[in-house]
Amino acid sequence: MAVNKVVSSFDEAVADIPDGAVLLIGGFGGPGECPSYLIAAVARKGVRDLTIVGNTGGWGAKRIHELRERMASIFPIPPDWYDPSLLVERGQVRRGILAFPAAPGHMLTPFEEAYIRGEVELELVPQGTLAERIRAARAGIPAFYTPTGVGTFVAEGKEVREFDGRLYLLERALRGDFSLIRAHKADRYGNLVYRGSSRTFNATMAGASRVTIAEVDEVVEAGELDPECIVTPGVYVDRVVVRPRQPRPWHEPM
Amino acid sequence: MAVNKVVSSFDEAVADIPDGAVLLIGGFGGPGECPSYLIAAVARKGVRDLTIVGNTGGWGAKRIHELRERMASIFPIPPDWYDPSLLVERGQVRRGILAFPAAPGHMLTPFEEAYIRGEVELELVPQGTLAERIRAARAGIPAFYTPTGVGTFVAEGKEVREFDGRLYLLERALRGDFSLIRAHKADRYGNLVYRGSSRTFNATMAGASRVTIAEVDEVVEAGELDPECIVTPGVYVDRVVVRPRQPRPWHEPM
Amino acid sequence: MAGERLDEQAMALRAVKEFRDGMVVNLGVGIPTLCSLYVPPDLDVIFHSENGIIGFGPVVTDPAEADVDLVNASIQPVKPRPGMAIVDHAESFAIIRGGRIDITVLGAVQVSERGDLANHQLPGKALGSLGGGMDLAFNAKRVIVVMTHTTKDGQPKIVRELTQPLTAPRCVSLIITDIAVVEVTPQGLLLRELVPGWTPEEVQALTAAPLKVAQDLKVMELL
Amino acid sequence: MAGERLDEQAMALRAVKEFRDGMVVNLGVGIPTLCSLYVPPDLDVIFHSENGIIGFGPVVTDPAEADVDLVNASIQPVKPRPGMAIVDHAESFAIIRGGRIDITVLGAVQVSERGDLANHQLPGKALGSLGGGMDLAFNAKRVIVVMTHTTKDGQPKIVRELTQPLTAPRCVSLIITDIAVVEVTPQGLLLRELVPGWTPEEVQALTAAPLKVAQDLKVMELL
Repeated sequence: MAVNKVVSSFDEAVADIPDGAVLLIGGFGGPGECPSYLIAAVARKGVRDLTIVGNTGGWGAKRIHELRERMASIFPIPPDWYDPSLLVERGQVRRGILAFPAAPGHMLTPFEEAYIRGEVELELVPQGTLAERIRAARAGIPAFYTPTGVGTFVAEGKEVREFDGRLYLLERALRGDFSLIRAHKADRYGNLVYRGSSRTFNATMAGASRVTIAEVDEVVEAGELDPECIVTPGVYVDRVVVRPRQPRPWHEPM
Repeated sequence: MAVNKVVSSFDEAVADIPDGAVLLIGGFGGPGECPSYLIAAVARKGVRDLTIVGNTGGWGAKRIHELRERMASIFPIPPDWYDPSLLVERGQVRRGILAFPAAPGHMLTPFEEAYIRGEVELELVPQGTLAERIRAARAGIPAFYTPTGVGTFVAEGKEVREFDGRLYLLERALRGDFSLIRAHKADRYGNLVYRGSSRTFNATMAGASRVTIAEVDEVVEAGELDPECIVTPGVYVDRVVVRPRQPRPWHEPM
Repeated sequence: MAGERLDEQAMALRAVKEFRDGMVVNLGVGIPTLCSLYVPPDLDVIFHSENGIIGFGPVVTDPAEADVDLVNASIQPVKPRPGMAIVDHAESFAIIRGGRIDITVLGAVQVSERGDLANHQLPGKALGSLGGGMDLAFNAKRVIVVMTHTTKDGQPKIVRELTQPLTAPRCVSLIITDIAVVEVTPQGLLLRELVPGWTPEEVQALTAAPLKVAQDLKVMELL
Repeated sequence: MAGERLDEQAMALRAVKEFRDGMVVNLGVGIPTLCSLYVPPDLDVIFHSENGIIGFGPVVTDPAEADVDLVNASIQPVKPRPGMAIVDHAESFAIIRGGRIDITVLGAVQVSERGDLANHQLPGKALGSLGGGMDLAFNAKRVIVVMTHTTKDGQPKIVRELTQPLTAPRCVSLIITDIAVVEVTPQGLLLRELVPGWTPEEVQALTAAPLKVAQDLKVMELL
């Protein structure tokens, strides 16, 4: 029987995510890269005590709304941009493993506010180390050495080792229970292509969890994606779900 | 001034390879993947005491000729397939770091013959560990752990360490002085695309040496390669050189 | 007098019976590569080869279809297939090491009763070739060995302890030979299937480790 | 009375003067991102951004050209450029860690006289954001800091010892501020350029570490 990884709804796609799950959430922080509908489905499901892994913990509904208004004339921001802050604001997150939890400047993200209130824990990770730890999980590498962070707070509690006269830190693979990612096109085997800068952590996280779920703009026939240009081979992807043609705006993510 | 990494001849491309250099040589072992003209140029240059790193040490002129005759009707083998055995047969190689040095079956490759004569040393490496060690060099990772080889001869002299109940070996990055690789198309920035199964170790080795030299079928204008489909970004490539339109057959590689 | 021995094609056919829809399967050099020819058209198996081709079709039999830039890990030209993807060598082994291979079918020089595998060095040769076999044997979810039951001079290849260099310890789960199918279990070797014409005693006589006979011992079916 | 201070655009312009043909340059968040606007058309610089876009063009100023899927690491829309390539995040940092970045231009909270960098946590905030800055500071061939010479309340940002959390030790080689250009040398800080109207004494007064004055001290040129 033909393989078909496409599932029919976001709710179905996230149905087996339990309380306490470790979620690798794709994107970088911009409006075009987020697995928005998967995040909304996790919010809808109401699971708690989540660990979120990714670049940011999200900007927050208020800030996103503000950005959308302010940028409207120079950079149209899609109305269906939901980011991990949706989960933080609803109290579903217990821990973040993040590179960019704090907003630049003096406003606060929902993650910062929750941290100050003592509601979330943070492991602050250099972005390159975060990406490599996730890639290591995909690649079956349990641990590796990196120069980044030697002599700083990042090194606390970690093995430091010298190779060829330079010092390196031992870093562990970061495997998720579920990777929630966003891609442009998929086929029924789960092969994925991305679009421009939305590739980022989405492609890195594909295959780095027990289950990888891809939110895509479109599913095409097997064979339509050029084998030379497929970025994520389907072996890394477990489920594919298609975004709605008509965006659902932020005030009704449910 | 516009960046242009294209050099005009294979001899120029390899001009600064010295005796004793560590060469990462792309390809897997098939007739379509080898940086044949770069290898021929290194043979022509006559440098010695080379360390060659790659999947095979080559099949040998005799065996290749035999294959070409035997396969002619079912699998046309290009007349300009020169592989690392060209360097082995000329006594230019002192050491191999290889996954597949020995021919399957009872014939012998030139590398096996040289090994038996005591002329070359061998570090026999599992293919996945070889690929990952090369990738680590490109990625600035000095060492990593892998499960492959624990309890076998591959583990001799290596640190064994347990992570989450499984044993792993510490493996070191394998950085070359020069990567000699084959690609399909390039632009003046050194961006590369490959063709089918010729991607293999060629793309892995790009950027894993101090200098990366790519032998390509064609140079196209900057912008002609789809940014989404570029496999090796030009930042990893130092020199590009174009293969001749008319193949030069094996008996005159000079 | 024992039955006939299977030829290579028949052994490959038997191995294919282990494949299921959606499985990611890697075929080793030699007999295992033949498997790609015998997958039924309605079975959706994703073949992975070490050189980075994922989801390719069968080995090309018509020379007009051969492409020097689309070969499997045995360097045989293969057909493209809808849904095929290409990755580089590091990513190809990320897939292997990451545990994405459901079945690997490998040849072997010897297999021990614990499932230890020797397959990288031919007896009498100075050098071996690991290729991708060691990574596959250590990391695939299931390792199936396809080999002749005995060497050319009649020595058993299933043994108590390996006498040939170890490629990977305790990794083989099923051994398909030209006379039998043997499962490696925590309790030792279990004779599961016989090639028509062979008896358990005849198979045991060619096996240098004790075989238990499965309660539901079957005659091997290929179709 | 000291001269005027440079605005952000002028500081970015000065930083661009360090770029050479073929250099791979990464621009941090804030003032550094402005650099992409000031690269002369005949200078062939390859901009790398953490999110995996290599060889992009300047920040978009015409909203009609903005693409939500082509943004730099400051999440500003940028123009495509012939020769651009896209990689994923792990490969983007393989490029950084592998030592391929010729220059990174970063903002800073503080820089010490040894080139120690503090730039990931704003004073008074409970949390910092490392982003890609730590990887860049540890691994780029050359780290150039662009920042105001003093904090908003007039405190020096160039200091003997950091009082803010360390992002990377001994990494900064050049500091471009709104009043001067200071090089970090093994012998300490070297005042290389002055913004018109400023004297070495005035710059020293706003710097909490001793400055040597370069023998060829210059007035900063921006064009």
